Amino acid sequence: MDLGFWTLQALNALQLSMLLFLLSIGLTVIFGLMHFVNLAHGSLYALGAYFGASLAATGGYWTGFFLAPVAVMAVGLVLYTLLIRRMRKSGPMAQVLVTFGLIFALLDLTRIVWGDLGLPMNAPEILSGRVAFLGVEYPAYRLFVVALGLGVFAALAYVLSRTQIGAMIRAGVDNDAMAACLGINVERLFFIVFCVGCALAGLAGTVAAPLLSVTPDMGLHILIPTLIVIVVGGLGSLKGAIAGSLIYGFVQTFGAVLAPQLASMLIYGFLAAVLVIKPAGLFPAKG
Amino acid sequence: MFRHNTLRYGALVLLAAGAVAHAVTAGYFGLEILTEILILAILVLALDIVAGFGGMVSLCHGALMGVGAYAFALLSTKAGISVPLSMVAAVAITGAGAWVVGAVCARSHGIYFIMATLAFGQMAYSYVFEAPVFGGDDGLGGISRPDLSLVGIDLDDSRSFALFCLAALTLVYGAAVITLRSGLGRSLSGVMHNAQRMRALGLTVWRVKADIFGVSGMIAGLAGVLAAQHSMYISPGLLNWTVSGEALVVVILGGLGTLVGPLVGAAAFVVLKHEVSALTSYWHLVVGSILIAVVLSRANGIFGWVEARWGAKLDRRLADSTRGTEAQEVTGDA
Amino acid sequence: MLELQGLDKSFGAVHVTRNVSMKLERGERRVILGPNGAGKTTLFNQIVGELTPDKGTIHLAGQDVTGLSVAGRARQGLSRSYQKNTLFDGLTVEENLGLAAAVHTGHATRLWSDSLAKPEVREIVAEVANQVNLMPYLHAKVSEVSYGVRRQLEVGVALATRPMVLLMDEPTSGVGPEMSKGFHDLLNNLPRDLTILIIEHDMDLAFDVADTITVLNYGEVVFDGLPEAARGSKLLKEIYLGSWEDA
Amino acid sequence: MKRALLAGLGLATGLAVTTASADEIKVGMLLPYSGVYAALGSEIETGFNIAMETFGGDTDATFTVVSEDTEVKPPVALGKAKKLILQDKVDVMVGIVSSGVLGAVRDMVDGAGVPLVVANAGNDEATGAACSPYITRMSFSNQQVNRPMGGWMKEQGINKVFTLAPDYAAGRQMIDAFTASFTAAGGEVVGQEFTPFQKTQDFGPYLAQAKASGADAVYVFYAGGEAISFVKQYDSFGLKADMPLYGSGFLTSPLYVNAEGPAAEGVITALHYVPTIDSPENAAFVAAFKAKTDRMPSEFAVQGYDAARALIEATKAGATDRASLANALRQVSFDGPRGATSIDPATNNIVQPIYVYQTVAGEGGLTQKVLATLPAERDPANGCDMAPVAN
Repeated sequence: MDLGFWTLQALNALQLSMLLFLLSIGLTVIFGLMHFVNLAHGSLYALGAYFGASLAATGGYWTGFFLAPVAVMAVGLVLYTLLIRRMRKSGPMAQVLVTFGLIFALLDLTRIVWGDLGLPMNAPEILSGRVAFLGVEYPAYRLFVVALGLGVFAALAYVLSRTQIGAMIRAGVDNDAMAACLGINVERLFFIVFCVGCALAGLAGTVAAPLLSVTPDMGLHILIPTLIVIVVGGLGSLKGAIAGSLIYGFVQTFGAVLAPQLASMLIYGFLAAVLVIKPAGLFPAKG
Repeated sequence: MFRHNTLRYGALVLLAAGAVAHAVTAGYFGLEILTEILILAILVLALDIVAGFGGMVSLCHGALMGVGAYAFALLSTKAGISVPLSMVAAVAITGAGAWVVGAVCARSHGIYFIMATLAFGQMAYSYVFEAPVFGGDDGLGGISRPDLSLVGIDLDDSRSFALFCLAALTLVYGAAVITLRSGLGRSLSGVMHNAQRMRALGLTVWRVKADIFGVSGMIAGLAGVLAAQHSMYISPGLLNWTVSGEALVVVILGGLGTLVGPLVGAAAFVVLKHEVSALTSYWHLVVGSILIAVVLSRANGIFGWVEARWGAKLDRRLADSTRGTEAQEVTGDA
Repeated sequence: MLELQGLDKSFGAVHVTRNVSMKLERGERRVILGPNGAGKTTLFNQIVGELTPDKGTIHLAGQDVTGLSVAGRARQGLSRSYQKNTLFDGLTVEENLGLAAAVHTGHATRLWSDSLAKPEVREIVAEVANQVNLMPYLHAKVSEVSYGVRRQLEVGVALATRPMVLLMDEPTSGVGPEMSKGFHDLLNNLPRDLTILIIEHDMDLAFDVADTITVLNYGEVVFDGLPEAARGSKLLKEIYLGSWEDA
Repeated sequence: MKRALLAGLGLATGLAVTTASADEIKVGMLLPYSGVYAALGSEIETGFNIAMETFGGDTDATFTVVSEDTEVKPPVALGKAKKLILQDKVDVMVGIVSSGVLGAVRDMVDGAGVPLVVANAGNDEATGAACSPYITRMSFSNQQVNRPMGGWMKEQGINKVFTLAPDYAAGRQMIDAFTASFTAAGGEVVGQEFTPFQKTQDFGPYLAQAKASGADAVYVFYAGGEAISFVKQYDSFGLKADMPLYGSGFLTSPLYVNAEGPAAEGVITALHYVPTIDSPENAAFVAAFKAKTDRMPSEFAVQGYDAARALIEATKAGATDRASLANALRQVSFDGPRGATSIDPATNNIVQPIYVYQTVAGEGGLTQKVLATLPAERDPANGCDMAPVAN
C-alpha cells in the first residue's frame, strides 16, 4: 500500500465523483428552480447509455458521445411538453407518483426496444490505453471522465456566476415569484434548465456506458446514489452538487478499501449523519 | 384530523363485504391474492398515517416491515419464544426502532425527510443482507403461524389465514382511526398544517412526530409479522427501498390522507399487477402508464377522485334531507 | 413578569436590535411603537425563542428562559400571536382553539383519548371563544371565515394556552377601523392580571390600551414611559412624522 | 412437523390431487420474465422449447406448459408456486433462476410432493443439507463449477491468487469452493474481497487492491451486469497482462460476452457448458438454437434444454404423475450437449464434466476456446440425507 496505491484510489474516487456530478447537477438545479422531484432522472441516464451504445455501434464512439445527449434532450423535451409542464403546480406527491410511473414505463420501453441483454460500447481508440499520471498508470478513459466532469463544472460555474441567464437562474432558485416580478420569463427558464439537465443526464449515461454495463436496470441503480449526492450537498446549488459528488465518491471508494465490511452501509450512515446535523444538506441554495 | 363521511363509510362497508365474500368463495390463488392485498393494506395504512396525516413521507416503511418480519422469525424460530409472544415482541421492537428513526429525522422536511428515512431503511437492508444471523440472501424459512386451535381455528388453512389477516386489518384500521382522533393525532395534524405555531403553543414537535412514527412502525411491524407468517419464509428483499417506494405509490394511487383510499389502492395495485403480469412480462409499462394517467386526472388518487366527484354531493344531499340548510350561515362575516 | 436585559441581535453587518431592555410588571399592558424595520418583530422573535439573541437575557416570572426552546418558553407561560395569520387552515375554529388548549392541559400527546372531548379543554375553548367573539364560528373551517374573524382567532389561539404573558404582533393589521374598535373591546374583556406586550401601528388604539409605551428606532429603545409623555415627545414626532400628523 | 408444514402451505385439503390423464403432463414454468434476470428466464425457456420440439416425439406423453413470472422476488415466486401447485395442479415444475427463490419454494415443493427440475439456481444447500427427493437439479451447483479450477490453475503454475466476488451467498460459495481446492493443491490466496452485491458500479478500488496484492492471477465470480462492468474495468486498468483474469465461467457467458467486447479476450474461466463443445449432440443443439434466435446458446439455454430433456426421459421411463416423475427424474441419464449428463440419486444434483475455456476473438465476434475438459465429479453429500429412489 504505497503512495501509488492511494493515488490510484484517489483517482478512482474522483472518477466516480465526476460521473455522479454530471448526473446530479441537472437534477439538483431542476429541483432548486422548479421544485420538481424528477425521480425519472436515472431513467434518462439509462436512455443516454442506450442511445450512446446504439449510435456508437453505427457511427463510432464520438457519434454517440455528441448525439446521445441531444437525443435524451429530445426525450426530455417531449416529457416536458406532455407531462412536466402540467405537473409544475401539482404537489410533490403527484410528482413523485408521476415520475415513479415514468421510471416503470421507461424501464420497459428500453427492454422492448433494446432487449434484456446488455449492449456493448467501447471507449474510443485514442482513450482506450493507459497514461502515466501523478506517478501511476491510469486508464485514459477514466481521466477523460474526470476532465469532462471538471470541464462541465467549470462551464456551469462560469454560466451561473457570469452570464445573464446564470443570474436569472440564481434569481429563480432563490425566489421564483420575485424573479417573475423582475420580468424574467420563468417558464422559458424552466424549459431551458430542464432540457440542459436532461442532456447532462444523457451525457453521463453515454460516458458511463464504456465503464459500466448498459443494462435496463442501470437507471434504477444510479437513482439512489444521485439522490444521496444532491441531498448531502444541499438542493439547488452547484456547490452542493460538486461537494456531494466528491463526498460520495471518496466515502464509497475509501470505504471499500478501509472498511470493506461496512462498505454498503457507510454512505447511508454518512447521509443520516449529515441530515441529523444539517437537516437541509451541507450547501443548500437557500438559507 | 381524520373524519369519516358517508362515502368513506360506504367504501369501507363495500371493501369489507368484498373481502369477506372473496375469502369465503375464492380458490387457492384467489386467497393468495387476497392475503397479499390485506398485508399490503396494513403496510400502507401505516404509511398513510405518517405521510397523509403528518406530512412525513417515509421511504423506510418497507424496511420497518422487514424488521418486524425478521424480528418475529428470529424470536420464534431461533430464540424459541412462543409465537404470540414473538408477535408482540416483534411489533414492539419495530415500533421502538421506528420511534428512533422518527425522532432523528424529525428535524428534516420534504425530500430531506424522504432521504433521511431512505438512509435508515437502506442501512437496515444492508445489515440484514450481510449479517450471517439473518441467513443472508438466502433468507430464513421454517416460520410458523399462531396456533388458534383452542378456539377451533386452524390458521394453517389458507382461508382461515386470509380471514385472520382481515381481522388484523380491521383492528389496525380501528387503531389508526383512534390514533388520528386522539390528542396526539390532533397535534399531528396541527404540526402538519403549521409546525411553527404548534411549537409556539408549547408543543414538543419532534416528540409528536416520533410518537406517531413509532405507532406507524408498530403497524408496519405487524404487516411484517403477517408477511412472514404468510410466506413462512423471508428474505432481505423485503427491506429494500423499492418495497417502500411501491407502498408509497399505493398510498398516493389510492388517495393520500384518506385512510380508506390506500385500502382501495392496495386492492387495485395488487389485482392490476397480477392481471397485467399474467398477460405480458412488460407489466411495468402498463402499471407505469396507469400511474401517470391517475396523476394527470389531477385527483388525490383513485379514492380522492371518487370523493371529489361524489363525496360532497352525497353528504350534502344527506345533510339536506335530515337537517335542512343550517350549514349555510357559518360563512357569514362579522 | 417579563424582563429583557440588553438584547443584541445582528444579521451580518445589520444590527436589528441593540441593547434592548424593558421590564413588564404583572398585568401591565405595554405597546411597542416604531417605524417599519425598527426591529419590533425581531424583538418578539427573540423573546419567544424563534431567534437567539447574540447577547442579553430574558426573564419570565423571575426565571431565566434565554436558554429554553420556543416550546419550552411557551410552557413557561409565554404566548404570542403573529402579524401574519399563522393558523391551521384546514381545521375548524374550534379545533384551532382546541389544539392550543390541549397543549396547555397536557392532552396534546395522549394517544388513547380525544383531546377535544376533554372537559378541561372544552372549558378553555368556550371561554376563549367568548373572550374573542368566536362563538358563532366554532364549527366553520378557518378557510371559510372572513379575514377579520381569522384575526380574532389568531389572538384566540394564543390565549388558549392560558399564558401569563401574551405577545401580540400587530393584532389589527389589515383590518378596517370597525374591527380596530372591536379589538379595543376584546382587550377589555381579557383578565386584568394578564401581562400583554403589543406591537401596534394604530396610534389611537395604542394610546387607548397602553399602560406604558416603548418606542424602537433602528433597533434601539428611544423612549420608554407613559403614553402621556410619549404624546408630547419631540423625538417621537421626528421619527414618526407622517403617521403622527395623521393621527 | 412435516404434517403441520404441509397444512401450513394450504395443503390440508389439497393432498389428494389427481392428474388429468395418465399421459398428459402439466408443467409449471417458474421463471423471471421481468426484473434483473429476465434475460436468463427467456434464455432458459427458449432452450426448454427447443428440446420439447426436438425430443417431444420420443415419448407418448404430451406436455402442456403454464408459465409464471417470479420477478426474482422470493415472496412473489412462492405465491406463484402455490398457484401452480394448488390451482393449476401441475405435475411437475421447471425453472427457478435465483437461489433466494429456490430457498423460498423449497419447503412448499418438498411438502406438496411436486417434482421440481431446477434450471439454474446453484446454491449448494439445495442438493446438500436442504435436499429433497422432489428437487432435481439439471443446472449446476456453485461448488461444482468452481472446485475443479483450484487444482487446474495450480497445475498451470499459478501460486498466488487474489479473489473477488459479490457479497451474497452464491458469491461466497463459489469463491469458497475455489479457495478450498486451490489451497488444498498448494496454492495461496493472498487477498480476498467481497463487493456489495448489486450496489457496486465502480470496481476501481478493488482492482487497485488486487494490483497491490502481488498475486499471480485474479479469480472472480461475477454475473450479469456486474460481470460486464467488471471485465471492462479489469481490462481498462491494464491488469490482464501481468495478472491474468480467471473465474467462474458465468463471467464471460456467451450471453454477456458481446457486451464486454474485446475486454473479455484472454479471460480463462470454467463452466459446465460452452457452445463450442465439439460433439454431435451440441452441434445439433447449437444449430437449433441459432435457427431460432440467431445467437449462440448460453449455459442457461442448455439448462432449459436439458431440463426438458430430463422430463422427456422420465416419461419415457414410464413416469406419469408427481410421485413417479420425481422418482424417475432422480435416475435420468443421457448424452447431451454438455456430454454425459446424469443425476446423482444421493443428492439429486447433476453430474457433468466441467470445461475450462478461454474467450478468444473469432470470426464474427468473441468465441470460446476449450482448454481442458475436467472429468465429472459428484458433489459430496454435504449433509443431504434422503430416501433412496424406489424401483
